[in-house]
Amino acid sequence: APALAQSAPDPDAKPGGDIVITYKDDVATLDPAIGYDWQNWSMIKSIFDGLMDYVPGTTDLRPGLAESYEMSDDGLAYTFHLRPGVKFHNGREMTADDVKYSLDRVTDPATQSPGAGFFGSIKGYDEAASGAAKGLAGVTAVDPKTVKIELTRPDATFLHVMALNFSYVVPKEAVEEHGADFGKHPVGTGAFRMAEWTIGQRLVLEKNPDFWTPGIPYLDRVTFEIGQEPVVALLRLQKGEVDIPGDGIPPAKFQEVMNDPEQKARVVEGGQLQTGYVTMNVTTPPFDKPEVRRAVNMALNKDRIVQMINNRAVPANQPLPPSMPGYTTDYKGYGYDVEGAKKLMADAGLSGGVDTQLFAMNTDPNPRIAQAIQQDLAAIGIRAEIKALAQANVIEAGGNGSAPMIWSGGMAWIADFPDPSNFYGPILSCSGAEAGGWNWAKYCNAELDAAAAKADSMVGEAAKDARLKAWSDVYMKVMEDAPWAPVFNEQRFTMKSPRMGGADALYVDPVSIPINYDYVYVNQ
Amino acid sequence: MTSPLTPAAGTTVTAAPPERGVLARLLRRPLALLGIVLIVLVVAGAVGAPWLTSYPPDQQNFDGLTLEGAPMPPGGPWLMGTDLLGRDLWSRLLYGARTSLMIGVLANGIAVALGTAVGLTAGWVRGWTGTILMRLTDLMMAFPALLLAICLAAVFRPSLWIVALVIALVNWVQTARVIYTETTGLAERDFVAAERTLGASGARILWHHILPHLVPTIIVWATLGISTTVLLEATLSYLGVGVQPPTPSWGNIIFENQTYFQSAPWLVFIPGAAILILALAFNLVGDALRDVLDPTQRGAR
Amino acid sequence: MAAYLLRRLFQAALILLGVSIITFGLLYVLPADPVRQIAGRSATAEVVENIRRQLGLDQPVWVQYGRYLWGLLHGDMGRSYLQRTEVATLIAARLPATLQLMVGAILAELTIGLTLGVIAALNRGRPLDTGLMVSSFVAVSAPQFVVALLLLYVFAVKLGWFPIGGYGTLDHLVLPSVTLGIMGAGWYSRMMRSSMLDVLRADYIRTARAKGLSRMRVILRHALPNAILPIVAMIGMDIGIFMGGVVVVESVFGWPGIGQLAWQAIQRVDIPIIMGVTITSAVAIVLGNLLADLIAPFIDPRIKLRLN
Amino acid sequence: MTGPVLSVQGLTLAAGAQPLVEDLSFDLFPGETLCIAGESGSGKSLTSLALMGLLPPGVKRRAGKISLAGQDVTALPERRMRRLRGDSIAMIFQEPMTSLNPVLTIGTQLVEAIRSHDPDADAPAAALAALRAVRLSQPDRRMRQYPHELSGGMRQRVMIAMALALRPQVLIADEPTTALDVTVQREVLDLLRDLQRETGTAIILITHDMGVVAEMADRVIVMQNGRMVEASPVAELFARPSQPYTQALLAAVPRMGDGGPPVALPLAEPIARLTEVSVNYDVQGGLLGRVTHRVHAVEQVSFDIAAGETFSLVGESGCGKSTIARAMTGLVPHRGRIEIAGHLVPPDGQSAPRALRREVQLVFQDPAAALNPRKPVGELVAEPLVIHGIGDRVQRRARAAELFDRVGLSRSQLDRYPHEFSGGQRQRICIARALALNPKLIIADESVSALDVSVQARVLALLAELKSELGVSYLFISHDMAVVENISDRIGIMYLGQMVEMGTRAQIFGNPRHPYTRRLIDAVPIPDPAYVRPPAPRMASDVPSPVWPVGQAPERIRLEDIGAGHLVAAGANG
Ligand SMILES: Nc1ncnc2c1ncn2[C@@H]1O[C@H](COP(=O)(O)OP(=O)(O)OP(=O)(O)O)[C@@H](O)[C@H]1O
Ligand SMILES: Nc1ncnc2c1ncn2[C@@H]1O[C@H](COP(=O)(O)OP(=O)(O)OP(=O)(O)O)[C@@H](O)[C@H]1O
Ligand SMILES: [Mg+2]
Ligand SMILES: [Mg+2]
Repeated sequence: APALAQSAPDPDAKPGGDIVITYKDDVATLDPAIGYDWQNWSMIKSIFDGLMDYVPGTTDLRPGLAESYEMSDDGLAYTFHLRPGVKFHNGREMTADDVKYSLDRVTDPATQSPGAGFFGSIKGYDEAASGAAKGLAGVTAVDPKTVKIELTRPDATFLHVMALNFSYVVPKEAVEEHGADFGKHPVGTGAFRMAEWTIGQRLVLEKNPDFWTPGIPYLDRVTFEIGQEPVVALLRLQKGEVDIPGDGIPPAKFQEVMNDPEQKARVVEGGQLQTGYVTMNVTTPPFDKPEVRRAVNMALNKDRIVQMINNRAVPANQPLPPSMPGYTTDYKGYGYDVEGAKKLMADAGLSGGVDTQLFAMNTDPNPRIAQAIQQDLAAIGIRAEIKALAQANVIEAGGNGSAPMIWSGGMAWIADFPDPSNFYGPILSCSGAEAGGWNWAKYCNAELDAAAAKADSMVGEAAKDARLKAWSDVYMKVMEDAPWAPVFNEQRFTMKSPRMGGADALYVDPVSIPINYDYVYVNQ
Repeated sequence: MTSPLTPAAGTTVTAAPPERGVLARLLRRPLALLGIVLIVLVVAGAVGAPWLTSYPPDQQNFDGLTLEGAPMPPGGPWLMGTDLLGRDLWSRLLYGARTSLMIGVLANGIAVALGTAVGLTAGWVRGWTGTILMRLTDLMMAFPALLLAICLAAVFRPSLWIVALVIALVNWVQTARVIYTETTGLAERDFVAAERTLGASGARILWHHILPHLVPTIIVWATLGISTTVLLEATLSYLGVGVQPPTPSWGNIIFENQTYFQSAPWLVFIPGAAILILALAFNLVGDALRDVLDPTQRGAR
Repeated sequence: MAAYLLRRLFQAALILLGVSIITFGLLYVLPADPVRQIAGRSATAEVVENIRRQLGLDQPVWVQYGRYLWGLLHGDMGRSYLQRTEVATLIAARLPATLQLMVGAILAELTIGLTLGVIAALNRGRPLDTGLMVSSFVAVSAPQFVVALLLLYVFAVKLGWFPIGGYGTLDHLVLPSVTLGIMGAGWYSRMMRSSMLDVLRADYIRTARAKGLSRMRVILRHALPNAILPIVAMIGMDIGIFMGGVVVVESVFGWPGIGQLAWQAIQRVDIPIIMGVTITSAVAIVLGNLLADLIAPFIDPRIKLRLN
Repeated sequence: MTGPVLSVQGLTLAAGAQPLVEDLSFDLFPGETLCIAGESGSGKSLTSLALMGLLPPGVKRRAGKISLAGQDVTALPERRMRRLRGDSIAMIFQEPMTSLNPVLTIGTQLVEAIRSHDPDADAPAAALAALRAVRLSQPDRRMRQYPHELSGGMRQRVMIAMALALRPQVLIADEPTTALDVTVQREVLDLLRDLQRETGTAIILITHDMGVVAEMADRVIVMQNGRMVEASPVAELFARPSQPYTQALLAAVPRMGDGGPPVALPLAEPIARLTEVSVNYDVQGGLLGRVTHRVHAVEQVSFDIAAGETFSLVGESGCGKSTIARAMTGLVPHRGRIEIAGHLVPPDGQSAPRALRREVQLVFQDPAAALNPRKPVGELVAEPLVIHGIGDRVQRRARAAELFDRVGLSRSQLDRYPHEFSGGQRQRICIARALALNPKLIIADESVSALDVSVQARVLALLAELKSELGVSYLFISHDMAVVENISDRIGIMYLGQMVEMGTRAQIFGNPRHPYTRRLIDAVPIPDPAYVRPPAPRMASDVPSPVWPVGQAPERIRLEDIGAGHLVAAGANG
């Protein structure tokens, strides 16, 4: 676990300076209710705050805008006490009404927030989501510094949800001023505020001098340069023009960097709450037979796949990644066993082989991984035709159930928050298996759904271990039914310029990708 | 004054002089010969791929990657190195020639044929048909080809044939425009009017008298299109709407590996050279063919 | 002249209408549901339907098209599904960069292409001629991405003559323009060579020489303008051809133009942006052709006759 | 007399091993006009280019010396030679239409010529003076105009102005009038003579028109196959040609009054009858390409051609002669009624029936353009048979061979391509092709204008022969009055799309009534050095335009019969 003292300032840190981070793609929107890609995710985290927060570089919850909170004994009500003197970038002090406004806004269908579903346990959510009611009945501003949130069921993940970007607090007047363009003119309470945004070129965040944690952030400015091809970004880093290549080290340059000790020293490696897996549509042949699904699990040579992507991942044997609480450490998984797999195929009556399709996203390295999987499957008689499509097309095919197999890479499940439940709901539960849902295996096991619901209702510190055990059991059951073949958990490699300072954990922060802007600093 | 008018005329109809075939005349030109040899080699490589390679093109060889997952440079068992999946590049190149020949020669050929047909018709028929055809061409010209290709390919689900068809549908426009302009010019020429006064049908005039004049232009566009279509196919593959992996094509080998141009240059430059050579070969033959088919050039060299 | 312009603009409007219909139709049948993308993975079916209704995507296709067209006429290209920004804003922000790049590329391809073409023509049959023509062929056949990276690597990284990507100064413009223009340069050098050879045979060149003009003057003042004539018509077509290359070049050089925007939108199937970029580029192509037609009379006085 | 300003000794030019001009020697004295005559391909142009130092690539000077004002120019480097060009020795080329740079104004082209030799001169003023000197109307405006805005005659004047602007000692004029109308030719020749009188420039005039020679030359050189065959003062040459070739050349010259006895007008049914035929070309403009103007190329023309008759249409360039030919062959839409051999030519300019196509054949003005360069001529000649489905392959080839014999070509040439023939031979191929279907009417559109005299004579004789043997009728289109006088039975004179006079040869030439007819006849150069042309006003008129806005039309000219079928424009009968 990352050893970082609870918000104690880094004694080596020097305030001041600015850094340059490059990205290939445009920054979509900085509206916390809407932004949902790994690129704007961390920027929003620096511009806005939520009631809850994580200890930098870790997955440990800590209070954010709420100084403290209390949970009722039945786990159905939370009372948050807001930190005094917190100001929005526009100078106005943040109050409980802002919290209520923000939560109402994110669940209002007019906002079209992709994160609205996370708030499903709050009282009044269904009415608000359907448009029948304005605002969440369960959220009340008790007084300017106190917010009370009532739930319809106990929800062990609720505090994580309160640390999720979608719950971040926005000032009503700024939202109303810019309307749908609020995402281009963000105003929050965060460590940085927006200084300049030239579309397609540059986005500059500057230090918020009034930030509620004294001394933070260290940097005066963070400049994001947009539209930079990853290979080019790395060349610029090598020339000293860039501090962090936001898209990571491109595979084509990975070897070169890792073979040079000087450069390698500047690469920080860390885990990720991510699993890459192959889904098998359990409603269509041949994957309606559990034997076939298990055979697939045994046929994959995960070591070779990992080798092929320059060992930038570790083989996986279950849905949860190792750094996720609830990971089953002693589980061995299916193991690479071609003969065993063939036997299973024969048991399923498919010794003559079978034809199917494997969908994958079309950006490197996903087509390559799909081809490696294809070859492994061919060895046991499964002839998979590859369909390498744009992300949206794969998601569509997965949602409407027309894809027998999907390699999840590029769209893979990166956890929204570090909790085992996050890997179940949309992607393995019955509700996700509906048309258009994200459960591409169309796997629906009512018993497991019940078990999952029960696990999530175990709230409070005391129930923590029991809950994790319950989740572990759920995932073990999943592996028995084998709707997925987990392949690997990607590792993160962040490269930085020589002048970048701060603990390594900040460069592989599990919730801020690529780095935690608030706590890093420069040495020159 | 009639005497000087009838100089001794030949008494018998002499047989046509032994008109050497087009091919024979082509073969006499060193550059054209080089082009033909190159084309024959590529075709032979494509056809004979199974016998010329030691590994299947899709086989991901265990020893084809280093332990760090890097591809092998040319040398040893790998004539031209391996790719990022440890597959034999030589084998993929030869099998890829099949795809690329089909795209560059067939699809592009269809495009040029279509463009010629449209341009010829529009240039000859004029009136409503001509106007509609030319406005359609303008429309297509104003329409980004890549987008059309992507949409068509996405709708029809990618396969080699679909890609070939899409490329043909996208690439006819410029040819049509150029052929149209030339046809309208030719239609004004006296020898066409002369044909009309003889009562020749439109089809006859087009086929026998206008088309032969368009041959140089057609050859230029057909040869130029080879590399551009091969690369367009690659772009489509890259966007996931081209020929699907693991089927190799020269274009998609380049596109898959383009960022590796420094660390594994053979993956980019060898297929790049292959495209260049194919295009160059067709260009050489095309240039020569243009001269050989043009009687006014005969004996000029 | 004004009437001619009006007529051309009317034709251009028709073409744009056609482009918008085709694009709309094509995108409509794409197998990707935008609402799913907007709604995100935690959305319930109800939320999805809500959004679909809000966007009007539950309406019949012609109603959707009608609304779109109505918006277009008011300068409204809709809002990006994923970026949640006005498409018009996104395009407007990026258009100047692409226009700069195109102008740069046209200049590059013309200067390189025409110069080499003239040199080849004047050295007809010599090794220099052959060498130039082979290189022009390489230029036409080389994959743009590779050319871009090579130029970048050699001239920016190794030699340090130009910045490694970026936008703003003239220095930044050089490598992207050359990359984009290099294919056209190959093309034009071939065209220019043959056009120049034709012109050099013309009677008026002989007249010019008979007047005792210097070789330079004969070539630059008499041969060149005439040899360029058939090429001018091609420049209008270039803009269309560039649209493909712009995507690649902009992404390698980090050039903030609409090519990048289009590429991102295509990969994410962000339909409003794809529509917007398509229409914008169609406008550019149509205007480019119009411009070429309008410029032609200034280069070739004979064309005026046809206009009036 | 002072020494020669230009002296050529033993000039030999060759392309590779093949000699093109051999051992040519002559002197040119100040103020003199030397004519070089000879048939096409005899080396006239190459000689003049050699004098300018502008030989085309591939042609080399093998031997010989050229000295200009005592200076040996063959030894000069290109840079020095360039200074002489335009300044000391200037040249006017054969083709006025293509010899001026289309993208530069007349002014620019004149000024640069002057500046390149005299950078200090007030070039614009000098250019303007030069334009005045060649009597171009509105010289200030011409300076700003482009070549395409001028007529052929005007362009040739510009060329002359350019050549003479720097008052060179020697002016070479290579067939300066061949491409021009008779009336314009007249103007240009007059101009050259006047200028020479004023400036004293020595002129080398290259021509194959013996009429021009007789009128202009002091001395004449006759060339054949690259060699000089005769050189003598003009009067002597015409009076006593010593060489057989010269004699043949002079014999071939068509002269007015050579036409033989008048033919009695046949009473046969006319083979072709045109009644009030008009042809307009639309000029588009405005929004949506509406027609705003019309070219009234042919207005209400009526005439008949009797079977076995040769009817000639005469008039200057652009008066609508070719348009009538095109209307008659169904190539352009017309109004009025055209009837040929009992068939009505459909007025849409498209759908003429095959049967009609067999009856009338058109021989085009430019044989090079009328033959598809990519087909062997044998195939081209046999093509009418293919189109009309006559005979099989062998029969068609036999017929083609027979036609080749007929027009005096060798059967061995059947498989050659058009570019391998000379102009005269190509014209014969066109005639052979026209004969393939045994038509009743052949329309010959300026079929001999581009040919040199000897070839022209041969083609004309062929036409006459065919007429007597096969009984074909001709519509003969020409602007050369001498030729017309030689071969026609009846003649129509056209001006600006309308017929202004029509009658038998005797009526037209014996009693020309319309002033325009007289002008045409007077313009013909007389191949007799002794003939003294009566002084006539020098003209530099702009040709009126046949373009009218929609709704307006030229005033119609009515013809009245002044006896025996001699029709003259009403009111012009004077
Ligand atoms: N560039 C050239 N290369 C080789 N042969 C040439 C070239 N130019 C002309 N000739 C040949 O030289 C001969 C003389 O040509 P030239 O042009 O001097 O004839 P000409 O007497 O001016 O004829 P015309 O009356 O038709 O103009 C011709 O046989 C021609 O084919
Ligand atoms: N296709 C056309 N469109 C418009 N105007 C035309 C067209 N063809 C000919 N004209 C015009 O019609 C008039 C008559 O042309 P035509 O060719 O019949 O003249 P012509 O007497 O044969 O002249 P020439 O002696 O030069 O051959 C000219 O003013 C010409 O410019
Ligand atoms: Mg000549
Ligand atoms: Mg004519």
